[in-house]
Amino acid sequence: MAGAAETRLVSRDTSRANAVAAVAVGLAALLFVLALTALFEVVTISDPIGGVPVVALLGGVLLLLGGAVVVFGVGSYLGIVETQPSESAGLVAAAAFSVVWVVIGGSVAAQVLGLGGIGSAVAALLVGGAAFAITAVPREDIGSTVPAGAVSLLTGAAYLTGAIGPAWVWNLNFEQQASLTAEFVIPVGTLFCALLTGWAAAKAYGGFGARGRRMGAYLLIYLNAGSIVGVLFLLLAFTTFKGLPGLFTGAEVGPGVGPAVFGVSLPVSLPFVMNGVALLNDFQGVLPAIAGTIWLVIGAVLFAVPLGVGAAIFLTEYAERGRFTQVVEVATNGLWSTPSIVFGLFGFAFLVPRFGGNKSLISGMLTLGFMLLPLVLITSREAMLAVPDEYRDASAALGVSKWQTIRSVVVPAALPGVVTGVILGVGRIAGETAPILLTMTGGTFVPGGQTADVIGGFEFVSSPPFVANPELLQATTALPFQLYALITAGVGLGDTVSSPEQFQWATAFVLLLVVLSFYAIGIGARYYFRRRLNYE
Amino acid sequence: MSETTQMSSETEDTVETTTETADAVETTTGETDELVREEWREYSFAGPTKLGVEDLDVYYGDDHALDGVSMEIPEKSVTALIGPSGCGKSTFLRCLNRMNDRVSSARIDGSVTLDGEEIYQDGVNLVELRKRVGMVFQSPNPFPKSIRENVAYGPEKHGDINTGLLARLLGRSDEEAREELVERCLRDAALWDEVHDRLDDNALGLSGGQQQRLCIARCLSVDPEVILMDEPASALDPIATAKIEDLIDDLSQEYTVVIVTHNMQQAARISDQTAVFLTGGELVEYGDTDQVFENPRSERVEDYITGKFG
Amino acid sequence: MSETTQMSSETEDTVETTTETADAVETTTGETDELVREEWREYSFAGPTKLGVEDLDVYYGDDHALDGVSMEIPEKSVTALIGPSGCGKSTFLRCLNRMNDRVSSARIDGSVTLDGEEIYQDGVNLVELRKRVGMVFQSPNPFPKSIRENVAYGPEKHGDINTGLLARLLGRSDEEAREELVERCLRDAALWDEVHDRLDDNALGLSGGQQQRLCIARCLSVDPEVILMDEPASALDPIATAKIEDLIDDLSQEYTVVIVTHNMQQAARISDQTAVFLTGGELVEYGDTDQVFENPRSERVEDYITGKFG
Amino acid sequence: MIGTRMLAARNALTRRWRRLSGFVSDQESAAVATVGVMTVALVSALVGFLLVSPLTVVPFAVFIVAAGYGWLSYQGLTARMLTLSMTVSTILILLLITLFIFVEAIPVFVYESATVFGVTVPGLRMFIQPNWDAVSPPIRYSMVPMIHGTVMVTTIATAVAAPLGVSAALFLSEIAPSTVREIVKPGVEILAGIPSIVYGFIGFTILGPWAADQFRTTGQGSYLFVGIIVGLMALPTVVSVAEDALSSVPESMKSGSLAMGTTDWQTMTSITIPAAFSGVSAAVLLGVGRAIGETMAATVMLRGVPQLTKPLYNAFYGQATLTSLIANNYGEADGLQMDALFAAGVILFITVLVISIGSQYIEWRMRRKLGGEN
Amino acid sequence: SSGDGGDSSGGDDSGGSSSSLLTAEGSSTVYPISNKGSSYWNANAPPSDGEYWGSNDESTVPGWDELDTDQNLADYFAGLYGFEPTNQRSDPPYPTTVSLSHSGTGCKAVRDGLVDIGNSSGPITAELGISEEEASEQYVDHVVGRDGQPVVVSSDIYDAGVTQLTGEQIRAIYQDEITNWSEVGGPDQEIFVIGRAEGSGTDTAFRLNMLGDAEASMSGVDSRFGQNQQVAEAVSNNDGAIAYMALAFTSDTVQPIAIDFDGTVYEPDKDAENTIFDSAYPLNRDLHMYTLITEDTPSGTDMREGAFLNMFLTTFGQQVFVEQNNYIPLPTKDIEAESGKLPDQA
Ligand SMILES: Nc1ncnc2c1ncn2[C@@H]1O[C@H](COP(=O)(O)OP(=O)(O)OP(=O)(O)O)[C@@H](O)[C@H]1O
Ligand SMILES: Nc1ncnc2c1ncn2[C@@H]1O[C@H](COP(=O)(O)OP(=O)(O)OP(=O)(O)O)[C@@H](O)[C@H]1O
Ligand SMILES: [Mg+2]
Ligand SMILES: [Mg+2]
Ligand SMILES: O=P([O-])([O-])[O-]
Repeated sequence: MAGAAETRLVSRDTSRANAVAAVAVGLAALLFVLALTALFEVVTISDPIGGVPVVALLGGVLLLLGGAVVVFGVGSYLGIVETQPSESAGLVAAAAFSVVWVVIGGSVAAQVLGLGGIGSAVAALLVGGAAFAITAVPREDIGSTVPAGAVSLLTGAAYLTGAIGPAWVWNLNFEQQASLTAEFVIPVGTLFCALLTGWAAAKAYGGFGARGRRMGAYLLIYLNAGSIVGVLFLLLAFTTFKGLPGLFTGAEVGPGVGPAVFGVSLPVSLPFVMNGVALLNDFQGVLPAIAGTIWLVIGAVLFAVPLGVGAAIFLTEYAERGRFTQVVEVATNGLWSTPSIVFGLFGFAFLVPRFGGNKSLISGMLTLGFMLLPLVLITSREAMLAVPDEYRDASAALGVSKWQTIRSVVVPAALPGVVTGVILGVGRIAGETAPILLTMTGGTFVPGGQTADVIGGFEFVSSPPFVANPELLQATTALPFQLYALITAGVGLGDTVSSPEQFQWATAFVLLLVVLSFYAIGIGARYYFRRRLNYE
Repeated sequence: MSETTQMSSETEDTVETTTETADAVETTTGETDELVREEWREYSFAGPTKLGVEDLDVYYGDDHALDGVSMEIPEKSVTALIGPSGCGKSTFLRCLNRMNDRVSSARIDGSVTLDGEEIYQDGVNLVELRKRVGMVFQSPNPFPKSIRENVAYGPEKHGDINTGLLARLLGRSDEEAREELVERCLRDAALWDEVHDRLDDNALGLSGGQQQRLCIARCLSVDPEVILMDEPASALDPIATAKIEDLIDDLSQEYTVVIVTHNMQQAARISDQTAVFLTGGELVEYGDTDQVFENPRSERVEDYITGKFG
Repeated sequence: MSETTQMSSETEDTVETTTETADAVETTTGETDELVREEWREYSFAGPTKLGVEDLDVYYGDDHALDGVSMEIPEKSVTALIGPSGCGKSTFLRCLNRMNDRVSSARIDGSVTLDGEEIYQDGVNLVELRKRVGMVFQSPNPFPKSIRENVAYGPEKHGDINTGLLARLLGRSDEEAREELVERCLRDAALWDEVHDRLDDNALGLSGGQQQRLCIARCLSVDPEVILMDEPASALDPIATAKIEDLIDDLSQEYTVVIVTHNMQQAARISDQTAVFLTGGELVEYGDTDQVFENPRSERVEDYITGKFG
Repeated sequence: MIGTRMLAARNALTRRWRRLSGFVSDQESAAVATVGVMTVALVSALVGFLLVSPLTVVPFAVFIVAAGYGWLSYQGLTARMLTLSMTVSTILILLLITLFIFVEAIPVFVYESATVFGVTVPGLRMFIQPNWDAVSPPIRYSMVPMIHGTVMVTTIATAVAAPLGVSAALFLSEIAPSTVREIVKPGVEILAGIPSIVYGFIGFTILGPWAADQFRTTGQGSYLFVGIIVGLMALPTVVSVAEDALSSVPESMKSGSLAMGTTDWQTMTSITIPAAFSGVSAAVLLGVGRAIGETMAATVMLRGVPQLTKPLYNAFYGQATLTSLIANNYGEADGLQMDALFAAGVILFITVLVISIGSQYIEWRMRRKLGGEN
Repeated sequence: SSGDGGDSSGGDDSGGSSSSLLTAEGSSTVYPISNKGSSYWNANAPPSDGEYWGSNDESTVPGWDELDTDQNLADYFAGLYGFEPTNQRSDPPYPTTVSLSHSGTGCKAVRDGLVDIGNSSGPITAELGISEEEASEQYVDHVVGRDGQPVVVSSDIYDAGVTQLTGEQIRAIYQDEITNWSEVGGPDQEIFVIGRAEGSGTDTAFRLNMLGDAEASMSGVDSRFGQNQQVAEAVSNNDGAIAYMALAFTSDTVQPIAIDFDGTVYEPDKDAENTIFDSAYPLNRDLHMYTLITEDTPSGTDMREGAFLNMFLTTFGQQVFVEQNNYIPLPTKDIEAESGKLPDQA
């Protein structure tokens, strides 16, 4: 055992060395953020911060960090710092470092030394092998700090000496030309070094060994989770920020300013969601698209939910578990992962000819219904399987028939699961573009007067099929398609839209809002049901 | 009912299969036990037989869970089934109202009669059977509905009581009948005083003991003749247990009660006769409770009762 | 360690809170019990104390699962914890190696010392603690790996033995040391003879009793000082149970064993001292096993032991 | 051997039949009649719909009426019949989808036949020669560029989604304190909800030009960034399925390890992840499936010219994927070209189906293994 | 003419006075014209509306003297073909809608009877691959304006001095023979060659007029986009880009260049001697709105279509819908010929 020192049950004092490691972790985090801002051009790498060029600043910090990490590792090796390192940093670390160094070695050989293909390959392998050995053979304190610190030192030196400066470009000499530029390489290199040294420093902070590894791993995992949430937040915030001005163009609040609903004028007017696109409008909007999306969802739900829930009932309650249910299970799971564009193709080939030969709202509804169906089936089935058999037994033991049991016990108990599943599924289909592109969408910028009115559209006719609804048989638009149309064809908004860009972002924002509110309702419903069912 | 037909083919060829398998298992048992077994088979009681079991074998797949069990259960008495875990007590109990039909892997051979009528034969109306032979489960399993709905569930589904929206619209609602029924059953289950002011609360909000008594009330609501109870008190605290035990005592005035318990003291306290099952699904001893506990005929039963294993 | 800091604030103000709560609960208990309690508190034994528990309270949310428990556990002996279901035996046991830290809803007040050192304080190295205080669970939980890997798991993770690919590449593999360790632990757990020719088989393929002994061997491999066992035989058949009981007897030569069991006969057979918990998480009686079973000071304990409830 | 098997099959069949007839004879004859009418009406309605008959509505109305009558009179039986027909419909839809896209793709398979060793293999040329040209003769519908594009995008997306997704799943199921989990988990789900066209919009208007500038490429549109975005979209799938797998590892195994004095990280790497390995790989597979099927982001961001990038690993250029080909060309495509789009659909469908079945198989094996069976 | 698209409910659309929705679909080049027309139509502005219809002191509608009516806009034009006026703003005698895709789709849609009017910026013969005779037997070709199809470059290239190319150079660029701007006197930079979707009229016309054959190969294209708008966006967002498109989509960041065809330099300037706005410009093309000849409408154009199409053939229509979109209005004699294809006015 490497950590020969007897481990004490309680160790309360934090040493100064520990503090150094903690500071290194903090520094790495700072560097990480700085690199991100540079990557997204919030700060420009050639501009100075407080008189120091950003590249030099990054280089300096990298040197500092790399140095700190190496010094800590060596200190631990020499016994100056008290740690419990393992015998070796391990295979995974060794493999990872050798990959890193193969890339570095190869790039330097090709770029700086100008060796040819074979020469750089040999150099890369040599450097990689050395990194592997340095990581794997010595004790963990050396193995996990030196290779990481060296990367950081090397990169820092390259930035500081100007070997990689703001004007640096590496033409990759591909047939379709592409280059790596300093704008990209410097922030990304920094980011990478920050990760490596941060990891090494975290390990050092944990005193290497099992605890050190845990520290290092946790740092990366927390960072990853944080980044995912960060990306989400960024996406939402960005879309919101860009979308709000367009959404509120021409908005008014006051008694009677809004359009009349059932004879009563609304006290708010939000032209973007209350108007279509028409010449005489003061402000253009996407009302027909919103209505189209709503009708699509309603249609898909009306089609898929009864079918899916019914099939789920049959499969869980009536069918014997066996080959048949297994096949259906496999089939529905397969259907659920089928790409949406394939559903679109199917709708195009199967449904469109059956509803008058042109794209229509009902084809879109059914296509999305087909997409929703497997999800409804899967979630309903799961919810029903989750209903405890005790309920069924209890009911059966009272001499209640099977269907009565299903109706009065199983379905009510499964309802929360079904509802949640359906809402989440609806959120997904409401944002789908590909299937409706092929089956339903027509006009790009539709006037408010042509908003689909399915209920008002029903009429009876004398010839088969006796009932008709031209609204259902007409092409219409929907939010995701509207956004697609804006990307591919921003024309046609008329002269009354002062900023097409605002209009685009507002459409994206409204689409996001509609879809995410389905998700929010779904997640909320699940939360509510879970609390209600867990009788406190 | 699909379940009925499912049974038909297997019922006939019972007799042959059973004897074979029984022999095979018997080898592990001592000589004395063999004799003992003959002896208790002659256990006789005054009064009529409610349930008769003849050569009952149950298999789960290849697993032999009950091995040629025969016994007769007298009317209006408490019969306790005891034995180590996994010895087939629950399986036996669930055969008495054909709840084991619901386990698709279970195969049942042998005969069970209720008031002399075979329940394992074609054309048995399971709904009717289970109304007559009610069941209370090991862990309380009220429906996630209100207390009132739980108690009235059975009668409503059987159409004895009608309080649906339609019935109310048509003015045929039996609200009053329902209220009476709910009160009577809850009183019988010794729960009325505790819950009468919150009948509309969700039953899952009751304590474990209350839930179990609610399940008993629910079982009483369809007016059964036999009540099967599978370790009804195992999940309960001592006070709730005591209440349930008192209740069982009361119930035996009117109902035939068969109860599985893992608590020998409990069996000794509440039952009139006791059946001891041992691992392998054998019924090893059956007789008056006092006799079984104080003077068991089988050595293995004695070992079990004195805690040498189990 | 994040877990450590979580506890810190609660550790100090233990003394005040406990007394209050204890009083509140005490009212339900009779006068005699109160006196009895004082008496067993003075239970004393020869030899040094291994584990000391002072005023331990555990709450799950609002649920008070352990109520001011204090006891001292002597070194190299078997201490049995008995009591009805849900009385907090497992909770108590899991406090002794801080496995309860994993239950996020659990809140722990009070003090536990191992060889006189407080384990609920800042800076406790949980890894070290759990190495010294090993645990065997109610249902056998071998890892889905080979038997050999199961036994060698702890030492390998602690770096005492190195047999990874890298170690082998670098010629630093401790194959032999591992083989020795595996054999010794399996022998100690009385499993060697049964499995020595199939050490590379998956441990999940063993029978329940073998799995449980494997878990004991696994626990021995890190050379603990204390072994906590939570109903280690409850899932086993009589023969496997007997083997485990013998094993526990052997282990007490070298280790301090604390065992939870629901089987009173078992407790009587194998333990040196017995602690009886009753519902509500109280420790009601603690003393020499013989004394507790034959002559309990508390009436409630007597009721419990004679099976009036539980 | 075959004989006994056939005999067994026949026995099974007769048993079924006897059960069915037993079941039927147990019912009142009026009930049976109602169900019969429902069945016939439903089947005729279906046939009518398939044949594009305007009279479809008549049998459908009969079905509705019969079902209504049955519901009122024989609820249990009718419910059973209805749920059965719903199950059958679901299966039928899957069959129809398969059938239709396959049938539509046949002509192009015939057109693109190639002969190897004297054997004519339909559709082979679509996979062995790399040129797609739907306008200039010789007209060639090669799938090679699109398959290349799909592989590029999927590879990059997987490289993004798999490690990040598994690590996030680990975080959610093993590490995060419950309050953090309550925030991060819905967050990941919401990420799944962002419509792909929104990603595409941001990708096309902001990311595309930015990347073209950074990498000095000739114009915008690269597999690299489509891959990253698609990876982001596949991430939630990976996270939620992997999290399920990780948390289905029994707590007793984890406690067992912790009680030996290992750190929780050691427990994760040595116990939890190996035990959940199949589930985690199924999660990654499902993520791959999502990535393959992703359409709009690719359509909007890619260049839309079906050709191979040069060199093949040049991810700074993005030409077309199977999905974007369909979305870009369905409008003006006609005749054979349309059929070629269906052929792309067939390839997508089969690939994803195989992946889905594969992941289900893996998951099934894992459940069995954790259940103690070997 | 009209198929049953848009109103397959079985509504009576054979009579000219049906008020069902008039549908058009197709070319993104023609789209600005027809969509602007459609939005004016649907707005049905009253004569008092000096901005969109009618004449008043502040603004004068182009060609108002010819019209001089006190009816709403759509009421007036529909009235010419016998439709009842509604006298309601935003409520025309029958509504119209225009879908945006490209010419190939528009031609197919009108062929299959899915829409009333198929917009196309290329000849239907090339789009559907049919002969002239077939085309004239089945379709009526209404030309509503002209496009001097420009070739555009991104502003960095334009600013670097590439403001003129020869036809041969452009062909070479599109056929992958020239790949760097330095070869045509620009900076040393790869050319980002942008094309329109195959099947679009712009693409067909470009192959036809620039490359000499509707099926000519275009191996040099780096990126293809579905619509003109997307092309414009791509050109303004990327450096070193070249593209062909329609006049309506040029702007400061999407600069048309002069093209030298055999010594004649066509300038992107209306006032130049040789201009791309002239019909002599080789890339000049007609913008079509096709209608289908059916049994019900042997003339090919029913009253609804006639009334709508007629609007574009007035001075008002040519100026507002064609010229204001930067397209080239038809000369008077062409207008007369086109008007002759419409049904008689009531
Ligand atoms: N549904 C089932 N499928 C397969 N085997 C079963 C099933 N139910 C019970 N068994 C097996 O049958 C045997 C008897 O089980 P049973 O539940 O009747 O025992 P028990 O005496 O009630 O035990 P306990 O006291 O634990 O409830 C056991 O070996 C059990 O594993
Ligand atoms: N994780 C938990 N969350 C909430 N409550 C818990 C938890 N674990 C135990 N409890 C509660 O704490 C009390 C004591 O439980 P514990 O498991 O310690 O009892 P026990 O004596 O071991 O019972 P058994 O004999 O059934 O194992 C019980 O009321 C139980 O419901
Ligand atoms: Mg049982
Ligand atoms: Mg316990
Ligand atoms: O006019 P197009 O959109 O077909 O080029």
